[in-house]
Amino acid sequence: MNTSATRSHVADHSGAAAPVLSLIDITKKFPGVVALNKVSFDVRPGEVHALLGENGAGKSTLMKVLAGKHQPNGGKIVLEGEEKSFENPKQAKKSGIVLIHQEQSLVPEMSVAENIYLGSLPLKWGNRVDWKKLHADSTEILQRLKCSFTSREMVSHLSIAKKQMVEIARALVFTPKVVVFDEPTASLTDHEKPVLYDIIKTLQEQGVGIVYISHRMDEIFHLSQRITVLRDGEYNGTVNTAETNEDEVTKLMIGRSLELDHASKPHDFKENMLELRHLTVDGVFEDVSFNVRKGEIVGMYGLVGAGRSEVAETIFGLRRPSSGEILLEGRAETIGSSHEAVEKGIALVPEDRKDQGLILGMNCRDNMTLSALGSVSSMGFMKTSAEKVVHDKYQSAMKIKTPSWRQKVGNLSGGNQQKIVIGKWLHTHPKLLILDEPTRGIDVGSKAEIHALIKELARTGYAVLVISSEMPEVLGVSNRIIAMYDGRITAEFDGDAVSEDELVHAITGQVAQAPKVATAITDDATVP
Amino acid sequence: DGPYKIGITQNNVGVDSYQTTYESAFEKAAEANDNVEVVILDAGGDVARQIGQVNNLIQQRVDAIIIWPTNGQAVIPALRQAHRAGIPVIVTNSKIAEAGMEFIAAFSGPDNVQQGVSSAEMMCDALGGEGQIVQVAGQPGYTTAMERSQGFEERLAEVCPGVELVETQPADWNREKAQRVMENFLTKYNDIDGVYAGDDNMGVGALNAAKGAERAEGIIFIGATNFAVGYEAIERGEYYGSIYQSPVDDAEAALQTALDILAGKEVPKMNFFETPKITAANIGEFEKPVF
Amino acid sequence: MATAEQGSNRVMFGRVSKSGLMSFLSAQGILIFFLLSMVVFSFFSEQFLSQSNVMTVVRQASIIGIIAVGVTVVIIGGNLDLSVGSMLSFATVLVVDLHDKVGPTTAIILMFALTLMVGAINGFLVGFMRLNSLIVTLAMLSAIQGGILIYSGGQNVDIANQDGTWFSVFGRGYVAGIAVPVVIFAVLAIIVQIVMSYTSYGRRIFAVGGNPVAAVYSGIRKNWCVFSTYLISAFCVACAALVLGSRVMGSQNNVGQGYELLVLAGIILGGTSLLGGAGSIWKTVIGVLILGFIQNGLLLMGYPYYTQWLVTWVIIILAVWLDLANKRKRLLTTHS
Amino acid sequence: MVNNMINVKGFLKGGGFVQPIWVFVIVITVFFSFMSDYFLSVGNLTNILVQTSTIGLIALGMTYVMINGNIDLSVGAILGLAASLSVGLQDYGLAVAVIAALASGLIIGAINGLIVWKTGVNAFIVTLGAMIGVRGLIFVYTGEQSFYATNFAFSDFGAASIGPFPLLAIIFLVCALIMHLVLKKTGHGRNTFAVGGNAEAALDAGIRIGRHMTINFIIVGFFAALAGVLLATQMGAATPNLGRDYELWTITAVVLGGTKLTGGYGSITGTLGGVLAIGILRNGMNMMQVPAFYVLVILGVILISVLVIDQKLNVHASKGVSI
Ligand SMILES: Nc1ncnc2c1ncn2[C@@H]1O[C@H](COP(=O)(O)OP(=O)(O)OP(=O)(O)O)[C@@H](O)[C@H]1O
Ligand SMILES: Nc1ncnc2c1ncn2[C@@H]1O[C@H](COP(=O)(O)OP(=O)(O)OP(=O)(O)O)[C@@H](O)[C@H]1O
Ligand SMILES: O[C@@H]1[C@@H](O)[C@H](O)OC[C@H]1O
Ligand SMILES: [Mg+2]
Ligand SMILES: [Mg+2]
Repeated sequence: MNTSATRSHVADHSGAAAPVLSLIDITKKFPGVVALNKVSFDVRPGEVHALLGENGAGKSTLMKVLAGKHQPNGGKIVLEGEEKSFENPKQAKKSGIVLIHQEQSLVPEMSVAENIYLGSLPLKWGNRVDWKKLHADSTEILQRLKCSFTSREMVSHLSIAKKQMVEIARALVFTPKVVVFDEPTASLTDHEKPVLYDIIKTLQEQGVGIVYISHRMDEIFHLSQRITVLRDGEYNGTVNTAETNEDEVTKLMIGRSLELDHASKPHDFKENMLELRHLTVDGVFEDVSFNVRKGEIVGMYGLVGAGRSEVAETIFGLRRPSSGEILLEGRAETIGSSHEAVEKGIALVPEDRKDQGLILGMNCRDNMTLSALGSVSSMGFMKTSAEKVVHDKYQSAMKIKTPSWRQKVGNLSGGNQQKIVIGKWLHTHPKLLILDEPTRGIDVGSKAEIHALIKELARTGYAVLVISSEMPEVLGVSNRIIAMYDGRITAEFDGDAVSEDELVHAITGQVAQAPKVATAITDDATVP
Repeated sequence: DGPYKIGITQNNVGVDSYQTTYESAFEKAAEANDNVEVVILDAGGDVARQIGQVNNLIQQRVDAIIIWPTNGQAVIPALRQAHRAGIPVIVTNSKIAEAGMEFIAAFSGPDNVQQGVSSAEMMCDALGGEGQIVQVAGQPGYTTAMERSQGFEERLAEVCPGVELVETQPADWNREKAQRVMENFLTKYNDIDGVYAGDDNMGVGALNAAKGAERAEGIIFIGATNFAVGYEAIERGEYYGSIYQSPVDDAEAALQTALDILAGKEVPKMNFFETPKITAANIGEFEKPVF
Repeated sequence: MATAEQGSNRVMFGRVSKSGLMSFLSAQGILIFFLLSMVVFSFFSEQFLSQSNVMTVVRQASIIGIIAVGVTVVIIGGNLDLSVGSMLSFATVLVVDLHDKVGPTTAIILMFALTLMVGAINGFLVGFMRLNSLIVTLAMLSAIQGGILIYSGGQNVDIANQDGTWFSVFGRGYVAGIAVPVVIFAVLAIIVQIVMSYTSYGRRIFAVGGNPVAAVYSGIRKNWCVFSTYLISAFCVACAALVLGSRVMGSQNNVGQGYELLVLAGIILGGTSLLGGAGSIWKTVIGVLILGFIQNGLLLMGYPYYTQWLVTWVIIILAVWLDLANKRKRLLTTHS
Repeated sequence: MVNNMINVKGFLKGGGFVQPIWVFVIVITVFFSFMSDYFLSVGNLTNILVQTSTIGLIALGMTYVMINGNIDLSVGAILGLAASLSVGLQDYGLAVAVIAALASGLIIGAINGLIVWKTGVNAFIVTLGAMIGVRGLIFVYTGEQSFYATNFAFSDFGAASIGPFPLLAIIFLVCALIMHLVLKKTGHGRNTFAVGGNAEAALDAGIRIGRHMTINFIIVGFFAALAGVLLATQMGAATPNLGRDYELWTITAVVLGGTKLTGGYGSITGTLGGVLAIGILRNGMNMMQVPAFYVLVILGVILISVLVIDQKLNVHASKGVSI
């Protein structure tokens, strides 16, 4: 590791102000894991300091230590020259540190305003909530964030992206000293991102120090002044953004360059695996028709709320179609339950790993085999050794970072959790693999690996449907791209011939009625 | 000059056969009499609910209220209200505390203290004045249970100072609980000569336990409220004796007392019906109980 | 390396670690308590540890234990079953009443069939209708109790010829010197423990209790799983009714009243959380036995029966505390 | 603005729709008034209010605890203890007895809350233990005896009225209003939702969730004790078994009122509907002289039906996958 080379804080010669916050030699241990080993990190006022690292590198943990959620086993926190120790989140918050969580932490059955001011509701005469002030202040914040919803809306009614905006709105309640964004864009679409960037800019102008965690290089290079890389719980260097490039940063993160394999999309398509004909679920999506062939990767692109997940859930037997047909390998099928779907060779990597993908209290091995228990049992009895083989296979294939198969999945980092979900579904050896936001929260290295994996699977004959809100991802892996807007398919494109502009138009409903560069949706689509 | 509307709130129908048989006997007796219309309620063993029921009956302005108290003390204020509303109250089966007597028109039922006394006398006879016994009591806090225990314990000390009551445990009128209690007694005491049970349902439970431990031979079992199972056990010679108490008599007496009061007859405050001793010696004189 | 410590810093992730029996025991605060209370009681009462007393306690605990085995499965699956008390009354009254009418074999078959049917209703309402199990089984508690009373007309039921029927074997018989109720309890506990830990069925139940949504997204037929846990619970209740009916050779309509709470107390004492997705049968067995021994120990010491409740309270609090302190300590030691 | 929570419409509505339980209450009221002449009499209606006030008072506190994501099974036992103390200690003066009784509820509530807070053990477990233990405590204190208030002033209080309105009913309704306002309008009330809706988020936001939970356990303990004292005034006596099963009926009422057992959602208005529903059903069936055995079955069936109806109504509200 080349720590010593970069440790001499590169940015010093820029003559910037003294840091508003310094973390010095922070160590944090969990059972079986040293999540952070003497990590140092600082932020200057008005600076965006990006924190990078592979999944499980310790980014979230470091920020949780800062925010008083975890107690470090060693090291110190210095805020504006003063050493601090935060025993709980409240103390950290009081000192001006705001953490926007990676995993959303909202109260569903409360209004947007109450969520924004959670823990600091304006009160008058003793304990009475000052509703007027609450809503006025919240409305102002929402306006700054250009949010379309009101402060009185119930959070449980909001889409995941809107929820993320609420989460972000919390940072604007006080004028904080340091704001930490932990993968704020993981569930935002390109639509909402500019608003977030504006907010960050405003905060910067106010002299707030900003820590920005993300796996998206474009964002990091767009926003940050400095980049610090963590690797396996250790500090691995800080660079000035202006003086580096993606490749260099990636090397710092994963120790090598990424080999990008743009060229190697599959191209050997066979007969139809899946075909939807005028599929409709009343009030959710309408008249959805498309097909996925064996050996083909079809991308589904759209804004959050467009109804893509719902289409996937319907194929997977979780919703009843109101009308229309689902054909598998040319036969019309009714898929009454997820169980039937699995039996018919369909796999769905769901978009919400915590709620839908994993049993957080169970260990890695048990999660991994859960969808294919038949393959690791005989006559109903589990073959534990076979299970371990399965676990180890996917752990090494996907480089899942876990101290042991016994580790509770809930204790893994977000990205590693996601890998478990993917592994679990690969192990069912499906004929049709549906991936809903497969790389949400996954680091660049792993992302490239997953993309390569998807292509490899298609090449071996899998039919793959990838739902994603990330344009580079859709463009990078898909043979064909289906654009969805407001519950309808608006266009279908050739994955290699479409432009970004065309895609953006299609998913915002601005497309001309007839799809422009579409491969015709034919009933027998064996044309390569 | 009827027809009279009489409301009854019972203790806990269905908890054992005695109470259930009482209810059907009461219904039958009321049906047989054209002059009465009855409102039959059941408190399910819950005092608070019974008080609510008394209030409801007052609300409906029934002519008389018969109550089988779930508790001899807690119901008194409710009875006081009935009394104030001018509705005569007849307490059946189980007595209420002294303080409530002024609010009721009459009590009708067995004399449970006397029953305890009779059982003590039988025990004394059976043991020949010498021995070590245990008691399986009825539901704690329930007047009938307390009176039987009280009658038994006091009389035993008088007539049989040589018999020692080593321990009492409640079994809530429940045969299975009685069986468990007795099993524990049997492991705890190597020497048990007699068992007094608050009713036969529990007595037979105790007998079961003793039979299971193969110690039934040497033990005298005495119960109260002769149930069919107790009657048969006396016939077989496994059970020494009990008290014959008919729920039918109990129910009919209660209704009759109420009717007498409504008819303006002079009725004594305490109306006890006969509850004789029953043992192998006189069992022929009694019919086997239907419950 | 973040994960390098596996060898030197041995920690328990799953059930048992390699560090041996001691750490295994220390993880089981409840077991310590069990042993401790045994010692205290035997100090105060000489009979306490006598063979006959221990046998009596275990025999008495088996009815609760048999039911608790089934309820534990329901709880692991993420639900509750409060109707077991009423169901026990129902099954016992049925089997006893039918015994003289149709003979023991048919009576037993009918009783199992009808009890399983009640379990199926519970399972249908909770599993397929997705109603809240606490309220459903509470409502069923009431409805079943009413059902029995209507069936029996509120009368006690009895078996006339107690000594002349092989039905007596379930409650009063012995196999190789061990009481049949205990044998049934043990066999059920072992079978169900094996099913829960070593079969794919058990794995599914844990998954469903741990995260029902994810279980469905994993292709598990959640509704069937939940449904089946209520069948298991009903089956256990039917077994318990066999023992109870045979032991008493008669039944009152409310014979099972309050059993649901004793069963829960036993399960909780054993340390199974009520949140679902975790728990084990053997913990339940220990919990039920502790409950039985406390009750018995106090009785032998001559305390009135209700002091047992007070002691149970204190023990539950202390036991969970100890268990927790233990876990915390294990966490702390790995930090330094 | 100020009064919109007191007007009838606001009372019936929870978040913009009429709460299903109130529809049910109205339906059964109409039904019973056709079936029995006495049902709609003022006397009977006030009777219903008085009779529901016991469970009703506890349910007010229980609503808070359940919105908090907890549960309290010890309320029936607390009620029994408070009732016994309020009668048993009257030799030391009525005030002492009542204060001691209420204090017992506060203390046990605090113990429950502190244990849940400090050990993190599931409230179901902690309070089930307390339920068993406190019942034991009652028996130890009373020696299995019932207590009886020699002073009829005590029971006269329970029977007193202000105009045509029974005092107990008024106390209950006033408490309901206060609890409604506190839940809707105060920081504590709102944080109760936050803690139950997402404890981790609440913690991160700096809400001291342990303290809130403990306060709510104390509140429910207090209300259980108050219900016990008032029940004792109704009876002029107390029995050691008083309040058995009340926890279950209370929880049922609260759930019928729409409060989620998982926490984060619920209302006092719904709870009021829930307790009334149960009270009206019991009373109406008494009036119709439904045999006791059948009452049990009918209650069970109705409970389940209400759950089913409630679910059907809610399914339409959400577009999500039904799991
Ligand atoms: N509560 C916990 N208990 C045990 N281990 C934990 C816990 N929280 C985090 N870890 C471990 O600490 C390490 C660092 O996790 P962290 O969440 O900080 O990673 P990250 O850099 O944020 O990754 P990602 O990009 O996937 O979010 C991981 O190995 C993770 O498994
Ligand atoms: N405007 C909205 N108001 C209320 N609920 C919404 C709204 N938009 C979406 N939802 C709900 O939020 C959830 C998330 O949206 P959904 O996942 O369907 O979008 P999607 O097209 O699948 O996008 P993605 O997969 O990127 O999240 C869905 O259950 C949807 O019904
Ligand atoms: O069996 C009991 C009977 O003896 C008593 O008279 O009333 C209550 C009954 O349960
Ligand atoms: Mg992270
Ligand atoms: Mg989606």
